[in-house]
Amino acid sequence: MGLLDKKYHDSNIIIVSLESALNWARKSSLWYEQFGLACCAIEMMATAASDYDFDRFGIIPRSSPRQADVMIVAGTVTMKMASRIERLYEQMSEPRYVISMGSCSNSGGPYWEHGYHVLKGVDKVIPVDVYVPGCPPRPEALLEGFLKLQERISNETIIEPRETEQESTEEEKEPIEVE
Amino acid sequence: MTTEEITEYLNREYGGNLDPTYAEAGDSWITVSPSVLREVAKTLRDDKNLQFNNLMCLSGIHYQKENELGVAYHLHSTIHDHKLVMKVRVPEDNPVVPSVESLWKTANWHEREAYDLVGITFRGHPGLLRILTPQDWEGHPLRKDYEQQESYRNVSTGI
Amino acid sequence: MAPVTSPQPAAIENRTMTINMGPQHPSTHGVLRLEVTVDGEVVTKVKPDIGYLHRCFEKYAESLGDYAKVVPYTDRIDYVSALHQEMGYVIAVEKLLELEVPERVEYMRVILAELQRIASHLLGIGTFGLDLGAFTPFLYCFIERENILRILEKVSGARLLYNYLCVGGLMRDIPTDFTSDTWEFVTSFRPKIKELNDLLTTNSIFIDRTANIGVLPAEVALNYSASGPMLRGSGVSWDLRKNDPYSIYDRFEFNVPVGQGEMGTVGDCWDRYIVRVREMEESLKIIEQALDQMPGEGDVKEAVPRRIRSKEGEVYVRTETPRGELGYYIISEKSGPYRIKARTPSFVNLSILPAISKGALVADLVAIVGSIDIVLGGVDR
Amino acid sequence: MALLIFATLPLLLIVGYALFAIWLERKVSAHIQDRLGPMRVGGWHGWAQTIADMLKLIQKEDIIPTNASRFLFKSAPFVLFAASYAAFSVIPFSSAYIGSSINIGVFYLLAVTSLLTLSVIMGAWASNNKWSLLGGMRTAAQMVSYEVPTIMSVLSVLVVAGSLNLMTISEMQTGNDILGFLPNWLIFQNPFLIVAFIIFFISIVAESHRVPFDLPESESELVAGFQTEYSGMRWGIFMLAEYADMLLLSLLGAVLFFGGWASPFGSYLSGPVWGFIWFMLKGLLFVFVMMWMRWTLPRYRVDQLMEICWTILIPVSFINFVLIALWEMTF
Repeated sequence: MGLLDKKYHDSNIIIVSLESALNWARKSSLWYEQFGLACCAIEMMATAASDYDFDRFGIIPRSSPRQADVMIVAGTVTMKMASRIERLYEQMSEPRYVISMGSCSNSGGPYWEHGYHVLKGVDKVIPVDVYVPGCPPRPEALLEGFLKLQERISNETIIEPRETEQESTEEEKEPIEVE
Repeated sequence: MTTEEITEYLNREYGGNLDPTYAEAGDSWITVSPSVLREVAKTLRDDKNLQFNNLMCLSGIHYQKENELGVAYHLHSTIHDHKLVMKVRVPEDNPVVPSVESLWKTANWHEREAYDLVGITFRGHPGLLRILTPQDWEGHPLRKDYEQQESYRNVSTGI
Repeated sequence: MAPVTSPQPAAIENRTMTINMGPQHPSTHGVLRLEVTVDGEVVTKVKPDIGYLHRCFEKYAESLGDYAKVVPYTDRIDYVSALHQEMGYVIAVEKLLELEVPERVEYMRVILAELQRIASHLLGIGTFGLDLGAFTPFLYCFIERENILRILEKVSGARLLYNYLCVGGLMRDIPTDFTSDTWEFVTSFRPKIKELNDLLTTNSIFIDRTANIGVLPAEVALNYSASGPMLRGSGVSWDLRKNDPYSIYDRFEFNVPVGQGEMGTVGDCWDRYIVRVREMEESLKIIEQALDQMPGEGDVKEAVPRRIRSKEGEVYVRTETPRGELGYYIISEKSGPYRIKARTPSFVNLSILPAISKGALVADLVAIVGSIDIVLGGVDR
Repeated sequence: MALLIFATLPLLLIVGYALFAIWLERKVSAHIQDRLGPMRVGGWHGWAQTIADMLKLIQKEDIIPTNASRFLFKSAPFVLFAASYAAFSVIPFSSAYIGSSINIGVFYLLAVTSLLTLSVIMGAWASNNKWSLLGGMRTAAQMVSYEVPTIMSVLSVLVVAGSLNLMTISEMQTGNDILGFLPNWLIFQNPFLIVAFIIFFISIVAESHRVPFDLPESESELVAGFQTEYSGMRWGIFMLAEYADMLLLSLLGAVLFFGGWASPFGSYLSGPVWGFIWFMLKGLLFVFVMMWMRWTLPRYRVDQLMEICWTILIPVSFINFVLIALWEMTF
């Protein structure tokens, strides 16, 4: 995954400023994947349209998953669609982020009880970075979700965790390997 | 023509013994046995005084108490501007209904949907496959005794 | 590549290619999947695969056990024209329960429905343009749509899924400045239709792309039970608001625009498109008349039953949504709804696609799907 | 060393221009659509937007599909960029700067830009993706066809100018002599060259695949056309090259029809620096018109595109060529 492959041990001033520059670039140009699932997709389109204008934040749609950074899961994910979402996520190139938009993709939303064909939350198939609640969320809410994602990206680091932390993570991994 | 007049007309012209059913509220309907369904449907479509050229809706129904499955046909004629509700009922253990796809093309997807959700088999349908749920889905969801499968392709359907 | 005729046919292998369009594709309007067999770029076979948005509406409707609880779920059937879905449903239940609705409520419903129709057509036209590569008209449509949504939001509190109509009336009283807001919109919207016509309707590239494409003859349309702009585009004057009036549509004067084949053949994509544009003008007429006639006073919750006492019986009620005939088939028992089937226009109209797209190019297929104007929520429910 | 600086100057110019043009395109499209466009990144009107985009693209994962033809897949973007970069070497940026003032400049330029087709097909074929393949097929057909009217209209200019060297062509267009006030630009020298220019402009729009001829990457039909499988910086290079190509063809148009670096006011404001500014302004004007078209018009269908080329543009350009030749012989 490009430059992010390399992790640095020490954090000197060059690496820190490089890190902030890279984070700035990633968070300033979040291209989302142009695909909608259900009602929320209409609100997503409205957010991209003139009144709310995603482009102000440098957010533009790309229709090929290869070139997208963010996947907005906008709407109800059904069992039939779940494997497709998974595949789309796999087709995206790292670093990739997922915004789960609306109650349906957060948790099944209004379809959690009798919805035999509805996946109860997209986080069962792909990891989610930001959840935006609402049914459907207003465009402002989706923008807020993007701002939260930007916040999250600016906290990412290319500095390797200290050795002690590394050990502890390895310890945590062990039981998984045993299973 | 009203349902009553249509029934009368059919009985008079074609010697049937159809009888409209009335409920406490709403529309009345005629019930046809599956063996003559196709004939009746063809008559309804082609008879000069009836000309039901528009199949508005076709729905599968599960009658749990009677252990029966049913199909309701909502017909409409844009030429004479009259409507008719026709029903057919089949036992749950052998739910075979003749297809009307060759008469009204719109029935194609409706019948697939009824097969998918209620589990009625339509004889003579050109490609009776599931339409809304995946092909390897278990059960027919709109049956009253439907039990949701626990997982589909290793993804849990529960919460 | 067109099939090659060569002196030695055996030497050339002519194979078709299957492409999988969707469920994630920019122009399938959601999660429609088309299995397209192409010979070069010529489509030889299309197989729509739907169900990627099957949200079990019918199961919900019968499991909830109460007529009032179903309304929010009807919204989500066809989320672009949510008010029409609600309206069809409440009219069906009112017919079943034999409820009389106050005048003011009827007028309000009609005005809202027509506003929603304009909003929905704007979206349909905009995305149709987008499918053909015209990005700007799409955003112009969205600007106008936002103006409508602002009115609807003031009334109901929601932008997209309103849950505003209820059996016997409306959920909340009408805001005082509703009439003035709507008048303002109506007057400001007329010139915008002209702008849209200049940008898209009379654009020669647009006409080249849509005229004579995806021709749907009237008899085929009827046999497939097509409805709405799809049927009217084929030259059949059939509008449930005129031919089988529900609510109070018989009190208004408006025309039913039909496709006349001005740019090509009757029933092509351009005809379906222009029917939508002209319908927006007719909707404006209805709104104006309704605003003039609407009684100023009255309780909108007058006829709302405190508890719905269900009756035994069944009804099939159809209403004219922006996409065509929406039918609700309700089988009712004493305890509540037993079976509710929604016959959505998108589902039926989409089933025509294989019949009209044979021999088209891949680019035409996109135009045809766009001109049908489906909403996947409506197709899959 | 001096040679190296001389050679890298256009590179810096192209990259700088591409970054600016992408930003401009987003701003232009936004203002056409009643929006604002990038506003946040970098402060003033989102000026740093494309820099952030590029910096992000460098960080992205470089995916090469398993079934792709690895060598072709990897090299396609570079061939594309190399082709447009190499073509810049014969463009006279100002009276004092030209990469290589060869005698067959126009011929060289047209030959090198043909490589663009090759690289697009390479990328499309190597991706092993059906959408890419369809996009590649469309591109090949489109670019080969539209090369004919382009060359015919360029040839018309050459008949009038009498030289293949772009620097010579630019030099002969200085001064304001036509009707006493019009600059000596070729488009004013022969009335039929106006027709030639229209044909040329339509053809270069098609060659740089912009709307209404953007079929190779038509988003609503072919997802992203031949670029569908590309990610990260490889895709970024495609994008840079696309904008570079646009500028290249616009600059060629400026040289052939609008006097290159010649000032519109005769000797007023005409030094080498001013020459460069005039030249870029002329080129950017065409680029702006292309952007304007992109955000206004729908897209043609593939067969209609071919029809326009073979039944309208090519016959007209041939007739026009004959008429220009007659005009030149008569006057």
